[in-house]
Amino acid sequence: MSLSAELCRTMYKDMWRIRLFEEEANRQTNLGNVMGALHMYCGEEAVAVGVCSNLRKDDYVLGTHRSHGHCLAKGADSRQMMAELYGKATGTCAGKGGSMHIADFSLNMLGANGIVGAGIAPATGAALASKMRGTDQVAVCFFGDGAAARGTFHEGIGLGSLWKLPVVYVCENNQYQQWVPRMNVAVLDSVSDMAGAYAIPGVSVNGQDPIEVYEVAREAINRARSGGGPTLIEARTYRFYGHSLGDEQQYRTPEEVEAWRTDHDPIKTLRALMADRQWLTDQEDTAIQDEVKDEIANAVKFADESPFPDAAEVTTDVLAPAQEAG
Amino acid sequence: MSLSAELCRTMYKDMWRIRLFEEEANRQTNLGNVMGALHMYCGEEAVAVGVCSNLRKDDYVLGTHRSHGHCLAKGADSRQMMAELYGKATGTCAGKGGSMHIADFSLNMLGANGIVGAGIAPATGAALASKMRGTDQVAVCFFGDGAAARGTFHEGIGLGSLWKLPVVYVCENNQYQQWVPRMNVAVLDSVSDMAGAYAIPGVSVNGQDPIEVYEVAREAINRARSGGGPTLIEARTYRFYGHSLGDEQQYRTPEEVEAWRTDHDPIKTLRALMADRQWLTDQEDTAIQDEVKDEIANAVKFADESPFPDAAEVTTDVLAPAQEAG
Amino acid sequence: MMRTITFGEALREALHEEMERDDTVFVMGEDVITHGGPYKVTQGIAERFPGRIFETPIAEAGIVGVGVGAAMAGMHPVVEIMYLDFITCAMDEVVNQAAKMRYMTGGQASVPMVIRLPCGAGRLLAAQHSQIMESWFMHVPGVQVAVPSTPSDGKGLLKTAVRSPDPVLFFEYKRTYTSKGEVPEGEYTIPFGQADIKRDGEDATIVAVGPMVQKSLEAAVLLEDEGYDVEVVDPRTLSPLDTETICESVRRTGRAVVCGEDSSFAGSVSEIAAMIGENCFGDLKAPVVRIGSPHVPMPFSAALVKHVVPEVPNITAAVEQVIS
Amino acid sequence: MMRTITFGEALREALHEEMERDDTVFVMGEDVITHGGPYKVTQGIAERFPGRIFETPIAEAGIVGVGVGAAMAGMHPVVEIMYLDFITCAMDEVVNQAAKMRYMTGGQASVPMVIRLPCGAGRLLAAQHSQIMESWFMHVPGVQVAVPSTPSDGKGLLKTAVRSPDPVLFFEYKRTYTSKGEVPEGEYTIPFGQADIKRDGEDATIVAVGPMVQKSLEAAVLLEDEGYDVEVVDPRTLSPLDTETICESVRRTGRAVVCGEDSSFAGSVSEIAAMIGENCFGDLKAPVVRIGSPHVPMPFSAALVKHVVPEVPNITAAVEQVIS
Ligand SMILES: Cc1ncc(C[n+]2csc(CCOP(=O)(O)OP(=O)(O)O)c2C)c(N)n1
Ligand SMILES: Cc1ncc(C[n+]2csc(CCOP(=O)(O)OP(=O)(O)O)c2C)c(N)n1
Ligand SMILES: [Mg+2]
Ligand SMILES: [Mg+2]
Repeated sequence: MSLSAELCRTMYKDMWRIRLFEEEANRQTNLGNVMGALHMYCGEEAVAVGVCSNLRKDDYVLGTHRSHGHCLAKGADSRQMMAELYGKATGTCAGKGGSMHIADFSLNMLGANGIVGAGIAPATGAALASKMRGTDQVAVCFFGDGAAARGTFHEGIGLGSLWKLPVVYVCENNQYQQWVPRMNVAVLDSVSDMAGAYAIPGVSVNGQDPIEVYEVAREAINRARSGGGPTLIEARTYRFYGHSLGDEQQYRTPEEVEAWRTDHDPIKTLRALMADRQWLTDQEDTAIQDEVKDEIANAVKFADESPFPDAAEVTTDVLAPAQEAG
Repeated sequence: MSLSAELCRTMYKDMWRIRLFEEEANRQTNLGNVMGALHMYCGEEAVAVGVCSNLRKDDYVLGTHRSHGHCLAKGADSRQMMAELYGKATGTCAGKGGSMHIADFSLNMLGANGIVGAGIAPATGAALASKMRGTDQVAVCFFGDGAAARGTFHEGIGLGSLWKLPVVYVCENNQYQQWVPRMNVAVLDSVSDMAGAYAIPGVSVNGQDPIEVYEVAREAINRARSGGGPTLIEARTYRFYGHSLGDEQQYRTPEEVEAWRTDHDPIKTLRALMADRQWLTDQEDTAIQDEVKDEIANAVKFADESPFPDAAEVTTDVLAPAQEAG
Repeated sequence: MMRTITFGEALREALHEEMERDDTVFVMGEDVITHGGPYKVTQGIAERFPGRIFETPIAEAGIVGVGVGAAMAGMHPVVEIMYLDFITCAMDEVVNQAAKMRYMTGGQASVPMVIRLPCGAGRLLAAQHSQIMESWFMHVPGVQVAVPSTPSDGKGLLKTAVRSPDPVLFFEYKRTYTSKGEVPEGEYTIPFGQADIKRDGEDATIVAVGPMVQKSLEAAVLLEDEGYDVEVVDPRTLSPLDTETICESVRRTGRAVVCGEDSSFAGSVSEIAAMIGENCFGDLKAPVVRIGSPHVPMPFSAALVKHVVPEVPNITAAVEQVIS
Repeated sequence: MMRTITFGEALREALHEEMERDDTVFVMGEDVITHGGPYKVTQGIAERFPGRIFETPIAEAGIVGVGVGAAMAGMHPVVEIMYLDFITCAMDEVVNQAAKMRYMTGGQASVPMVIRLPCGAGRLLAAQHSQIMESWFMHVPGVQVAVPSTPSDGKGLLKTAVRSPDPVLFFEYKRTYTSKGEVPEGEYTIPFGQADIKRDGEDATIVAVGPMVQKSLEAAVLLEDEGYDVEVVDPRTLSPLDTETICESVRRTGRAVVCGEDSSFAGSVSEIAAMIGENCFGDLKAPVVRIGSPHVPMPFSAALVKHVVPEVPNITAAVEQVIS
């Protein structure tokens, strides 16, 4: 799919879905309805949306602790997701996973992950499955800049490169690792500069521009699908909120955050481009936002009205139900 | 210390010490006196000797499963080492460690290691200790080409680089990883090409030439000692024996081994250089070899005559003896 | 008469049969092609099933992680970790990923992966190449722990493991590879969670794990001479654990010795002993005694090792203790 | 009256005192400077001891490995693993390196490293951020396992841990950080392997681990109303384990309940229960009962979590069971 009004509108809407879903989840956290840690993706929407707009439904996605965006961009149902954040029985994971473990296997979204860097090798494994079956599915793994220091980055990408698997490694370099500025604990500014150690292409992209992300990802995904092996993409991005809710953010100034919100909001960027090309009237814009607002209101209603899981669910799903031999 | 007849003689002798120690250990394995796995270093002597000739006694060395050479080059006593291989109470590790765990803390040889890649972070830690104390000790970590795939390589070197520690990472690329040719399971031929991912200097050197190794190591060790941070050295080398004793070596031809023994024996290389510069007469050569033979005969005698550890030793050295509180 | 093959051969046969049966089954590990792994269990697979065996670099976390992903995507990886000790390099992948994926996703994920773990004392490989650690994995909900003690159990349990929709840690005691026994040809499986009474007896129950089964049978013969008729129960899987069969036996005999090769402190035998104490209290005529290694790393010297690995006399002594 | 501070503050004080006392002590971990770690235990160290605290990238294996090397080279690292769950990324470093180094080198190596492990249920962080796993490390010879239950034990045990010549896994239950208690100012240490009788009683012994100590004390008060006088024993370190104090108590009361927050299957309570069964058989008037979580990953939903973490009623019920 090359760049078109339709594609842009879809991407634009998906970014809004992520933005409003999370802002609502944030509000519901303050109301005490959503519990646990909430890692806000707001600000980084262009990465998930730009990448996932290139994916087929049967392509695989693996995420991180900050994966609401990855899930929604892959097509996950915001009602089930919100219910999951509420810990309700109707959640994507029946209330057992929560924000850090949202998954939707019907979309081959194989899960967010609470362990930094833990999705890289499994994404490589999903790509191996695709290659063995000859189905030309691609696996995409999202991970933070913090994950690039972990051994799993090295071992996972090493195996993906060795076997030339259809996998794309997408590092969301938002310049912070929990409460530490990345450059306090890293030597290379750009994570894509590590690609050479694995003899795969590495490319850095402006993660605040959905079109740039889309195009870079398209090339990498096409290469992967056609047997050309993995790519390491670094998307330079920024999170508008703290690491998780409650973060006092002493490690950065409000001015810095404000500047990013003003000048590098991916939603604004795409709106400007679309307006420029006359692909989005004000009316259309309002209509899209209204649709999304409805969707999110619906999600909250669904979550609100859903039941909590039954106590008996504590012991289900540990192993498959009919654990039978032969 | 710059290149001199004396230095060359010491290196020459040390290489012979390693060669004859191991050939004897091999023999004693066949006789049933040495037990367990014996990973022969023969063929790679120039690496240990070339590097360690630059080290002070208080510099740290950490090794691998193939570390007889590292220990002897750092100055370990061949008698105690042979006794260790016999499992005797007088061994470097009182018979508790064996070939894969030889250590001599009086020389700051902090141990061979049975886990591939497991010495890299600890060497980095020893370097951190040196830096914190301001003692300008350098830590050297030897590891095989196989270790370069492990996460510990990535995490360990990453930390050494981040904190600019006085550590030198020496990869002995002998082109095999147990029973697999390296290039069956790796994408980069040269391990030193990975240095860029850590923003440290990487250099590849002919590991069969003790002088080349010596000079490359000298530069790296000097840089480390003077605050310039780590270096990744790859020494291209070859093992003359199988992975461990009993290896049938179906993965390579006898001709390949023979060619390396004939054309790339580091002992021959150094002898030729010394002969060329008239630094070694035939008589001197014979004298050195005789001295070493005596040393090894002595080591065997010592090991033979030493007692086995007492049954009570099973439970000592698990924790320090007087585990007392405050 | 049934043919007799080694434990290693039985495992190899199971793998071949399962790969024949289901083409999503594949093998991954270090040196699994060039050498068939250190114990040659994967020998012949590269020739017979090309493209379904992957020889890896030394990257245990990567290997197990790739296994998790492939399994979630519908394949059935059989991963070989060269020695159990190296699974320490992949514990997040086993414990936080493979084990918990089904639960965390509310039942969506299935991780049908077998991790083969050569373990225990071998030919004097010392502290980093001799561990067992069954109890670690028993303690992890979401994984299963199989510990075959004979060639026929090896084959049947491995086939069940490969077919399981959930991860299995498959313990292969190194010293068992060359042991021989009768093994049926062709198809059979052994259900998980079903202990096997390897010998009937009335006077005491020995619950024996892995290689201690054989040693317990030997001890039982010696104890016969003293007039003791001892039952030997082999749990075969430690998780799930067949508490019923164990308890039924102990209630009958009133006396129990639990033996494992691993250190007993917080070891697999501790769970079994505690469980027996909890469930059979009224029937116990003596304390439940545990047999295992002392709580020390494995030493190198043969002179020390012989005092570490539990042997037949340790078992006979324990049985005498609980009976007298 | 003695001042009252929180568990977290007590640990912080211990760290400051130890760093003051010995300049080879240093701190390493993720976010330990900018935030003082997730529970602010390392707050103030960067200011007071500059150059002796290292904030790391996310690289647990590297961090613990660096700690091993620094310790072998004579330093005393105190490593913070942000959540216990992430120690799975550094198990080789703990188990094959730190733990075995002294033994493998025949006593040459000393690895005086403390690994601090925030653990257990917190604010609904689900399966990968709520684990405990004490029994894993009990099962590893060469490491020590400390589990303080009160602020004053926290301070005294942490000071002992820092001075130990051998590695210590220091378990800090997250929900304990804000609990308050009287803590002596200045110097004192608590020896490892010395259980503390937190409450005397005659009718039954509760052996309680970590946060279960407080819950057991609450249970004991409730049980008073039923006329039961219950003793509460806090082992304080699980390895070494003070079997004497535990057994002395159980022999006296004849009844034992062993409680931990972790899953009891192959958990720390299993070792303690098996040990009691082995040593106190003749004095036991009822089976030793274990209390712990069910054998499941930690779910996310509060509606489920409340059925997982053991609470006071579970303890009172168990005590009633062993007494009646
Ligand atoms: C192995 C591991 N170590 C530490 C953590 C705790 N932790 C959670 S998120 C995070 C920071 C991650 O930074 P980055 O990868 O850049 O992702 P971001 O949060 O910036 O999206 C840390 C340290 C973890 N979850 N897993
Ligand atoms: C983590 C780990 N995985 C696997 C092994 C088994 N093993 C021991 S040596 C070896 C090959 C090592 O190759 P390399 O690092 O190149 O060293 P070399 O033997 O060639 O000197 C392997 C796979 C191990 N000891 N540790
Ligand atoms: Mg980040
Ligand atoms: Mg090699």
